[in-house]
Amino acid sequence: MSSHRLEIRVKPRPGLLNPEGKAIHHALAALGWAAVHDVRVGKVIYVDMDADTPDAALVEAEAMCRKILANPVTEDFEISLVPAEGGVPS
Amino acid sequence: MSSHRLEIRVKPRPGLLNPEGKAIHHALAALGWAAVHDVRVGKVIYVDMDADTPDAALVEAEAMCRKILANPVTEDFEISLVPAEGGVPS
Amino acid sequence: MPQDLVTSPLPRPTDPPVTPELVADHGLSPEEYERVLHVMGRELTFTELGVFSAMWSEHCGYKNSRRLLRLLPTEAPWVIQGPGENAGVIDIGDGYALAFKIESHNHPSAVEPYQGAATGVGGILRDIFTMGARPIAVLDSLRFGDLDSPRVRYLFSGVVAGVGDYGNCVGIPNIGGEVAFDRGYEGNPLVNALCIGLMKTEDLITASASGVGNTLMAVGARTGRDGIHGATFASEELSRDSDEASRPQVQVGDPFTEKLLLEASLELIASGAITGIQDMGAAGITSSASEMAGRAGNGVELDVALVPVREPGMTPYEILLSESQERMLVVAEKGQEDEVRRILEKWELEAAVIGRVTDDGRFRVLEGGVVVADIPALPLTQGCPTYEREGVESEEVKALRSADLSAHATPSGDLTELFLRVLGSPNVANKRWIYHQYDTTVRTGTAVRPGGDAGVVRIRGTRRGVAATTDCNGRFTYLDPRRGTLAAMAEAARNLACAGALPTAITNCLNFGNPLKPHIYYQFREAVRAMADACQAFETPVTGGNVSFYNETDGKAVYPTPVIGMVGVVEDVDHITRAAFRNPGDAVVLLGRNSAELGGSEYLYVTAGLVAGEPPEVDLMAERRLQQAVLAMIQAGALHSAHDCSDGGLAVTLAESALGSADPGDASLGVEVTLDDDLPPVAVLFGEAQGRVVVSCAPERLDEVLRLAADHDVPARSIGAVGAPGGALRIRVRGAAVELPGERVRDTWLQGLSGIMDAPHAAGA
Amino acid sequence: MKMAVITFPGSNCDYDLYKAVQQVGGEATFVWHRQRSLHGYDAVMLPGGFSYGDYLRAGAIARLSPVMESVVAFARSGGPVLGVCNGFQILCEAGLLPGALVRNASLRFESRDVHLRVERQDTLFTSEYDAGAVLRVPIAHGDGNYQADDDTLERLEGEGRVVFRYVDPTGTVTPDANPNGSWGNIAGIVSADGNVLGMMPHPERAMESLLGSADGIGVFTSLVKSLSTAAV
Ligand SMILES: Nc1ncnc2c1ncn2[C@@H]1O[C@H](COP(=O)(O)OP(=O)(O)O)[C@@H](O)[C@H]1O
Ligand SMILES: [Mg+2]
Repeated sequence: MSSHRLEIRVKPRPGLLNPEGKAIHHALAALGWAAVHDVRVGKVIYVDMDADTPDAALVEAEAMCRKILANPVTEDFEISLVPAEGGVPS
Repeated sequence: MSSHRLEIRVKPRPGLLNPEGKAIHHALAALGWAAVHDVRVGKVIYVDMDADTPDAALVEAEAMCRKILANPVTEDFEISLVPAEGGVPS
Repeated sequence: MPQDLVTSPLPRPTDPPVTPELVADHGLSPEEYERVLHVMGRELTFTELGVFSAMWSEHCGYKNSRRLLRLLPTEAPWVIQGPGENAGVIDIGDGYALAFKIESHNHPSAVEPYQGAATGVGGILRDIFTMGARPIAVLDSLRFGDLDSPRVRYLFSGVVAGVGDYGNCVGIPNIGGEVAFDRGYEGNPLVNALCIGLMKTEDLITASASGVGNTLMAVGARTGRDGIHGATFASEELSRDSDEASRPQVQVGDPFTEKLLLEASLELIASGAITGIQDMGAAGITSSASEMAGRAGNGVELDVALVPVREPGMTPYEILLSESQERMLVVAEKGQEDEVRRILEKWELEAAVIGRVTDDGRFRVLEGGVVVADIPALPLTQGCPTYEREGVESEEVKALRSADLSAHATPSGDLTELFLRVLGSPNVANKRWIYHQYDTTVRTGTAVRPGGDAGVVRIRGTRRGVAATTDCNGRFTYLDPRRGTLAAMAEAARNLACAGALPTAITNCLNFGNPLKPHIYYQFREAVRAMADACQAFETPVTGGNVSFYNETDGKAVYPTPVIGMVGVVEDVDHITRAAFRNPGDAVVLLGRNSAELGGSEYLYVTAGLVAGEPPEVDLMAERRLQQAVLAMIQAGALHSAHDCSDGGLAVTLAESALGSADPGDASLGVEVTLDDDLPPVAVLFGEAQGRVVVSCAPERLDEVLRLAADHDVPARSIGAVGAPGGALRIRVRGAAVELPGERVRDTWLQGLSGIMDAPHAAGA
Repeated sequence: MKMAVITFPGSNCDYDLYKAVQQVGGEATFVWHRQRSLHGYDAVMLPGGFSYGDYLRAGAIARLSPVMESVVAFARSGGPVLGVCNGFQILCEAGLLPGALVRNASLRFESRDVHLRVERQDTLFTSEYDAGAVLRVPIAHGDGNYQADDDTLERLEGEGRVVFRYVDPTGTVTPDANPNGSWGNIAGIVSADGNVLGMMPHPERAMESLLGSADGIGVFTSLVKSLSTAAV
């Protein structure tokens, strides 16, 4: 049993309006970043958990996404394992 | 000049309260995920932009983070280039 | 473009052929399609089929409701705008008019509760500000299954967050609403939102495309692929796999853009640069453009290639039927296009010329100059066939209604314990878990916040206020649609009177199952007839509303739920009266008469899981006298509080008045009353007899209160007195009593809903 | 007494602030966020609402508005600046006040009356209150949870820059009285020079007993009074 850090990126589904991305896009343009042509915003969730293997942790993370972390109607998700050191959780 | 997709992860600084992370941690525990020992939540921002080179895009993204995308008092950020195909922005 | 050249558009290369199957998929019956062909005089293109199917859907075309709705009274001297516009408008005096309307967003909320509810609020706000009125308050009327289901808790919390976040961001205070939890709504939540807006009488603008040669402009957000065919979707039942199948139909709301659009629209209207404006709501550009043309008796021509889109490659079909939020269609005075652009630009929004008003009565759509649809506007907007269906009462309901409840009149346990169960039921308990998520004080007009009988907003610069409430007891309407609807009307009017307002007009949201089923149509017909009668009796005309059919999951319909949204005028803010007792020692007076009616009560649901019996009888004339009596007492300055008796019965009403807001800093008071009716104690305490109000007054005004009641022929009697801060609740009934320390009453009431929603297990989908 | 009420896209308490200023005899003017000059104003107010929809972070986009350079300059030259709710968030993002306002601990929007204790009576904004007075004022926010690093918090407390704290009706700081999880029940703070006040509760919504409370008036009468004394 060891600790693993999962990085879960929860992203708005393509085609759905992403008002936050739109507002940021607008703001970047106002600041002079004319080269930006699209912005979309989602959530990133870092989960630190104990599991026997990295694969077991990934399986759990996927279950968490389906159960609670992502909204299947409006969001997609991606999961990666990331190093825990110097990382985020405190 | 070609288009690049940047994935920017804006993460709460270690040590600062992260109410979303705390709430998710609680919810996961209530759902039986006792092995989780920490959760922190930030934002992931996908920026599609034109730039001469991938490096030039990365430089711009860093400037965006410093100017607006991250709050230096409470957040850190990380930037990666990701493939645009099948990705998020529509 | 000369008309004779363009009557028969060629199909676009990528369009599917219009086959009978495709027609059926679009929700048009073979007979209806025959009618379409007759109107058109030729075959349709795919784009035209999409347009017809949206406009002739139940949602836009009112196929199965229109005939009955004609029964509703819509006129009165104070009605400025009756049904048919974006919202109704009434004159409220002092040069002001009030626009108000209620809308459902049931199906979208069942699929994605947060966005469904949020966009529901967004839509109703647009209906108000496109009349030229500034939204001043929102109310929300919600129904869900029982809270022991995790899915229901997920829907409930998502809906409340969605209603809240949207209105909060735009900055419109929520002043009330209602919520009910009952297995009758399992799988099919009802989410109805009401908005009221204020304007100077002369600022009224209507949604019509007048002035041939004027310019059509698309304003606000861009058009995306979201919510295509929402109108048809809203006209179908949910099936088990709707969650999966409906994904592309989820619309995401952007309240920030809405706020800008609100300001820009009001500025546009004030500028005189436009002659008409309409929200692109259900069926998007199609309905807004064709309806505006239809109302003016004109035609419109627009080019989809000019519509600003969010995604490349959108077809005319998609652009015409998209229900992307926060968009408007504006008719600009010819030559004023730049003025429109200037105003929109100030608010950081887009405006694009997409077409013009024509004189040929046609709804004509081009794609880069090539005609893709050419339809006569009037048959499209007005020609949808309407039906009167067969209506037969369900035997099952008849049986439930005639159930023998006599055994329940004998308490199944200690009365005090039973009282706590009723008081702590989520249907009765304090609703702060909901309205603490809603901004209730923004705009500094809210005189009575959610938590009382009706919300009240004062009108700055005058002595006046407006009050609003939403009401419907779905169990009553299920057991007897006629009585239930009368009760909903009566409760709404009582709520307003208790707040110090004269009931003035209504809007309604008729939530029913599939009208093709005779027992559903029966419910609908009886409800509409009853509403018409009550509107006559109360002199509260109908100025608009909304019909939501097909609220069914796997063949099971929700309770028929005709929600009444009623508004009233407060002559003088000094008349504003609240439900909470004010002074220890005040006399407590019961207006109206107790009865032995337990049918459809919360008591039966809580103690026996029953929805059965005859719902309480409603005497419209007695209700009217009661409302007038309460208003007379209030206007005489005789009352310290007035609270309508409804869910949970008299014991709950007394407890609520005693508890008051239960906010920190507001003392709850005790109450001690004796009810000596010759009736079963259970019925006196928990029966939900109509026509009752509990008022309190200074002891020296008691005689006057009783006299005013007698003058109005309203039964009245002093039943006890208000107790000390933190004092006990004591209700004596013939040899028995409910007796509790104030603290216990308060905790039970405060925890009934919050306790469930804040428990750790409440998380999850 | 000329007060600029800055309006950003998405501000929705601008009108309420405007009316509050008028009620105490001040002269209020709306200033659109694209305007650059604040010349001629005696005080500047940043209203509540959802500037730019609160997208990204509350106040993050608004602080880059053209007018904000002038607001910063106005504040640095000692001019009184009041930020309420979203205005407080913008002031923090702009660096005129330390710390940040993060999601409420409940993760829900919190709208209700709270009680505030006046911790400092010797500021431009509170001179008309008694020290220790307990006020009843509405809150309505989703991101009002005041957080800062330990050094900053120590400095704020050490320098007495906490002006309002959430308390119970008796004036006691309790966890239950804290509606959003703010560190130390902090509801409002001033800048080191004392001329910039940021607060989450809405004093401009507590100006009339008809609407529930008139306890917020003191913030505006204090400001008007200190400006008129300064002008003499
Ligand atoms: N969904 C809601 N939104 C806002 N306020 C609500 C909501 N549900 C209930 N309330 C408030 O709580 C009070 C009590 O609710 P309820 O018992 O349903 O009303 P009633 O007194 O009409 O029976 C209502 O007057 C209303 O102001
Ligand atoms: Mg009630």
